Amino acid sequence: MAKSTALQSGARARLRTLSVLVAAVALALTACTGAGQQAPAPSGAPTAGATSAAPAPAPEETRTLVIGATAEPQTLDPTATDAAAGPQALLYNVYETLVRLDAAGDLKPLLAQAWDVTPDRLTYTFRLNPAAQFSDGTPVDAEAVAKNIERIQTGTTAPKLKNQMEVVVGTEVVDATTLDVTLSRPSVTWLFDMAGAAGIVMNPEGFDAAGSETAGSGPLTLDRWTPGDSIALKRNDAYWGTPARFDEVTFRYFKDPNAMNASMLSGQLDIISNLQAPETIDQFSDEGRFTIIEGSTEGEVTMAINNGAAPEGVPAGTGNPALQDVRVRKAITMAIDRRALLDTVWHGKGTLIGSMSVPTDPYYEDLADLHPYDPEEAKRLLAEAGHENLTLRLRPPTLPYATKAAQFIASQLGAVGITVQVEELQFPRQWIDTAMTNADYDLTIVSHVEPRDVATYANPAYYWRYDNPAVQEAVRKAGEGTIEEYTTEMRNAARIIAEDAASVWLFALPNLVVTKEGVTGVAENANSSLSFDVTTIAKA
Amino acid sequence: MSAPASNGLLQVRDLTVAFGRHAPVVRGLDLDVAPGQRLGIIGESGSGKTVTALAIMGLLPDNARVTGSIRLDGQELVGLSDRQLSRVRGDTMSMIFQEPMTALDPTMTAGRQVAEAFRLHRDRDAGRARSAVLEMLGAVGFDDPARIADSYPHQLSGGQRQRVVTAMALVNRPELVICDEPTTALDVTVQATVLRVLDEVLDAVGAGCLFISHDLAVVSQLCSDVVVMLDGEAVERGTADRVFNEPQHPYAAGLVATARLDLLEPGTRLPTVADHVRGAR
Amino acid sequence: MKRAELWVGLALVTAVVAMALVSFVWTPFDATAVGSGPRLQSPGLPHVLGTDHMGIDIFSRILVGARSALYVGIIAVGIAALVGVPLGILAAWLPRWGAEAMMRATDVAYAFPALLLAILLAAVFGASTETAMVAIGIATIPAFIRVTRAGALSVLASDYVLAARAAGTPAPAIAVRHVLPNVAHLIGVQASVSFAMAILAEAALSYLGLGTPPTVPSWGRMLGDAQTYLFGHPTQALWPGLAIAAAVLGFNLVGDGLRDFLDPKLREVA
Amino acid sequence: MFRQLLGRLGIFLLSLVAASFAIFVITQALPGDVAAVILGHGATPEQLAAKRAELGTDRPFLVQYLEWVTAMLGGDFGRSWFSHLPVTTLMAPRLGVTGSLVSGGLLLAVLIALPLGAVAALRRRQWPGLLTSATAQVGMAIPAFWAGIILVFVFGVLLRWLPPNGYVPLGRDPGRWASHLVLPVVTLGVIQAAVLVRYVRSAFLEVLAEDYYRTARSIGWTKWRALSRHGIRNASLSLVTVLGLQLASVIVGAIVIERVFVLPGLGSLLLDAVATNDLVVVRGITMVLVFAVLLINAAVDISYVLIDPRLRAREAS
Repeated sequence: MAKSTALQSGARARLRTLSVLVAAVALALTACTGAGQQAPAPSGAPTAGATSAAPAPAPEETRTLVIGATAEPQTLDPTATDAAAGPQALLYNVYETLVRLDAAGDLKPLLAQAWDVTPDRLTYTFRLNPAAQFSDGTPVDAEAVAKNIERIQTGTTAPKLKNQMEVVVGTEVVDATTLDVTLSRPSVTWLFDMAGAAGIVMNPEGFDAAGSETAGSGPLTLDRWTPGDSIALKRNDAYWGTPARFDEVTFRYFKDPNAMNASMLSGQLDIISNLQAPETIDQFSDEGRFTIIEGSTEGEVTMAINNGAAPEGVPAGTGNPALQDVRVRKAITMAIDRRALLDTVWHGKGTLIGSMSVPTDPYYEDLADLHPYDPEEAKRLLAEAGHENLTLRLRPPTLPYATKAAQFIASQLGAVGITVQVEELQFPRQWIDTAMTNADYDLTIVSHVEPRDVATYANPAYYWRYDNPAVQEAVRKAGEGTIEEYTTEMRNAARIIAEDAASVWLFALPNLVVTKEGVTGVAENANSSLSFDVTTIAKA
Repeated sequence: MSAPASNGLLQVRDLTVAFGRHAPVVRGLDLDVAPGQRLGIIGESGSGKTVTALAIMGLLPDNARVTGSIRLDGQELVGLSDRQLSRVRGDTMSMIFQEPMTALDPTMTAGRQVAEAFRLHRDRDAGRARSAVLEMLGAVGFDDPARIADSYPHQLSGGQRQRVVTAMALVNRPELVICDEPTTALDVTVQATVLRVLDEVLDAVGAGCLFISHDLAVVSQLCSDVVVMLDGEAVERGTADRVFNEPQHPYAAGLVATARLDLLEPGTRLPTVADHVRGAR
Repeated sequence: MKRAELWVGLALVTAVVAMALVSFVWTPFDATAVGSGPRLQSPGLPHVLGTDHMGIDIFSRILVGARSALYVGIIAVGIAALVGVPLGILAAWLPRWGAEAMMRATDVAYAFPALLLAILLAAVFGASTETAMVAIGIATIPAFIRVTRAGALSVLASDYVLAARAAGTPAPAIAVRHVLPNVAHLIGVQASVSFAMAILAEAALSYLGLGTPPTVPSWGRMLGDAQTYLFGHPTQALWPGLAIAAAVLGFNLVGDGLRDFLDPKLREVA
Repeated sequence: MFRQLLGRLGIFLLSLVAASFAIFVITQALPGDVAAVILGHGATPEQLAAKRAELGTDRPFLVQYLEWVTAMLGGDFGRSWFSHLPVTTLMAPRLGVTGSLVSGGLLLAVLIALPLGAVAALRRRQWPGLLTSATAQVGMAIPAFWAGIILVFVFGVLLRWLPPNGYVPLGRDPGRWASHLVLPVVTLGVIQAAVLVRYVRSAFLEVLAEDYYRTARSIGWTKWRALSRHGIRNASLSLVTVLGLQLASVIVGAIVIERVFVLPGLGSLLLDAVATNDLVVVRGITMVLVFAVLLINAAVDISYVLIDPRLRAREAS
């Protein structure tokens, strides 16, 4: 099997081989607090959420919102790369999609008023909102949507989005507001993907200049982009829906979380979209000035174990053979006090998990205590497996949380008799090359922020090098089944890998949002659309 | 030894100068210069001549400790601040230095540097300063003062520079000019010119002069009175003729002997000052 | 005054070296083991300077950090001296045009300060202590070339070297026997100053995430980490900052003091 | 004089060639396949080959170097591997930021260092001079980023007098532009001033020992005014040299300061490009920074001629 074939099969199973790449550009990318339609209003706030009408702005006063974010887009075209930064600022705010994800993770109409799917689940019919128009006044018609789908498939767009759109075999413009989309096989996730960057409907006039100008249909348009500093959006006065509550919305970018905190503390920011240094959260404990929102993300901080599978067409990998023994993997899991690790690495914020699944997943099952912290049992398992003197290479990327966790884990594995050599790999290049491509590692730590990425365990070529036909079967069935089948099979897959201790799932990343007093309507959870949706936000 | 005059232009009493924690290099020195009088100080290098001159000018480094009294026109100079002294320097008293090659700022034209002295004390107006400068440059013997004024120091010869320095010192017609070996660094031929110019200009201005040299011949040519210094003390003083012809102190006698080689009989060993001083110390 | 400079400098440098040496045989707590105490403790007992965000004893980490600082300095200065000194002597020996070419080349090299070169190398080869040290070392070579050449030129012009040359002593022998001992003090001064610079550069690189990896106790890294806790725990940033400042000050003072002590005629501007 | 200037220009051009070659060699030494890095995990061999052809990395080294240089001469620094935007487009808006910071920092450093250097020289045996020298020594030992962080903490967060970070373009709001630059410029300027004070001091000490300084005092200048009138002119020769050499470290200091104060300058672009391994951008920025340093140093050499009439005359003859 050639590498490319392996990847295609991966794509079919909705594997996102690039997910880690995205994930790791440090938790940076988790700075994508969600697209909630109606986030729970902070206590005591009189107006919140989309349902309450926007207060009419005073005529002279400029209403502004400044949001601190971490990862900056390299380009204004959110479809050009798979980085989360583009969708974070632009999706739903400047660019709209046929359907959108709300805070609960459910699909809601946006450009499409309604949609049907044929019983064989192969053809979707979307009915567009006739009022919808781009910022230059051109209507958003079926023709434009079709061109956008074609652009994702054939244009210079991110491979990840191409993979998501790969299942589409044809589009048909029925009339100006009706579009049929035909899939090659049933897919539960395609419509969800259409709520993200892949589904962006861009004004076809703007395709060529998409990297430096925006051409969307959303309530905001680009005011100016200052690379290295900020993206400023302004109200789209021609917006077809409920107008934006702000005249100016600015996303300011900070490489250094401390700089972002300083900016927030000095009153320059209204919102920290996702606090990157959770240990600094106490700085915002002044309730008169700040509100802290603790939600969840799709990110799992995972210590990958090289399970040693060597499918054809990928580099053989150098995993320690001892790790192919489930007892050793269980021992490693049980030797780590994940609660203490969470306290040290992420200030105790976040959720302990036991498999590649986060509490907001529809198929989530709490497996955090499946292999509880028990160093004695770990020692016993190691002895039983005959590996009392194991030496393992822990090769974390040079990312703060990973190196911190590595220090911690090295110390704890040492306590059960496993000698750990910590060798850092420069991120991203060296890590991707060494750990991800060549599986040249025993243990490594990285955060996986892609949604529903349990499916990666169905790909033996993925850097887990985990080859289990039962998981592969479950994931395949999930992808092609109904919603119910999907939920059941994914839960099943997550359970199998957990029992197999295929990796050590350290914790689920929290979504920590800090807002200035008076700012309401910020979604609690980050979801897979990656958008930081400002349409629901209000400021007193 | 003649008693110091009571009211002159310059009156130095019991001047003692020491550097840091070292022994004093000038000890209990008394000097008097009457208006228009030219007093020569002779002594070998290290005898405290230059230190004395700098002490009068107030140009000694920070770590120098000066005690005693220096009065110029009755005004006590010891203990004055740098700012107060600066009003006197270049105006009522000025100084001509030993090294013409380095005494001028290489980055400014000669004329501008002379003009600076004029404008500091006389008249800020650039045009009037210029004419004063040209006049003074003419007085020190330049045929083409304008060209000299617009030249940079490196474009001038040593003798020319020394005359520029002389012009700087005299442009404000000071009452006292201190000359610190002004010709030592020059060629013998040039020396004569510079000395002649100095003589003329001092006369023209009517300034008193403290002329420091190790060269008795030069001093006797220019000065009416002489003080001989040795190891920071005045060992002999009197008119130039008297000291030259009848030196009393062995050291002074030595100086005269070394200066009067024309009196030496052929074939005898060249005398040194040490020959004369050995017994005196 | 100058003597005082030298003594203060020597005292600071000795303290840093002593800290590094002591850390090999004894630290109050394990400087790398996570959780050797509660996290973010204020100074007190048993953690004299408190504990950091990982619960590691700061005093122990400062002690071990002295090793990193010296390590970076020694390697960087070592590279610079090993390459720069022979080149400097060579430059003094070369005919005019050769020396001119060489000095022009060092001018170009001056356009690549240590930090820029380190960033460039980190971009290509990945960030690590080694990359940082090599970059700082390479960037410091020109300084050693200049200093050595200046010293060597005067030695080569001296009578005894002329005599040795006239007697047919081979050039390498002259270089080792006459030139090297006579420029040693210049190199010592330069080494001391470069050492200080290397420590500062390493700290800045660690702050930028391009230097020492987090697992290795390093003052620069500690300072960068402490920034996060400045609000609630300002002393976290105090200790490593003081340690860096003291070490840099020490080496700079030793350099200056040495220069004045060995050769009062040497000016600060070459 | 023209021959001298031409010679200087020739040296400048040769330096540029040498520097560009060095930068190219280093950035070309990337271990592994550039195309694979750009495309990331999961690229097909065909995609890789196409990318290599597009980048030209399949051609001989020297050909690539010459093409890079030729393109640069035409104002083309290549395109970012990841954002596909021209490097010049990325750099253009940032030049002003770094320019403001560097020139502001250098100016402040000179403004601080000249008087303090004069104090340290004129009062070198009294406590003001000793204190100045000692403060400069301590200032040199403080990491700039640490000083910056503390300034942010005190003036941005605790007192909230000044914005702790960020940037507003001059054209947009001059007042806010200035307020955002205060802390970074102060950080950069003060730390550089500490280094500079020592040079100013020794340059002034040399002047104090000069005869013309004594002459100036003898005509009635006070110590201070003699120094400011004759000292700065003469010390400026060595000071300009020092400033030229110092410029490189100011620019490098600016890189760190830009990170501390979140300024969208060339330095932060460089660090971002390093983080993503975007070597085309890294190469372009490094070249621009090194070009600036070499250019300034060439200008310094030429300015000698203008400052020192002796050189001017020597070259005229």
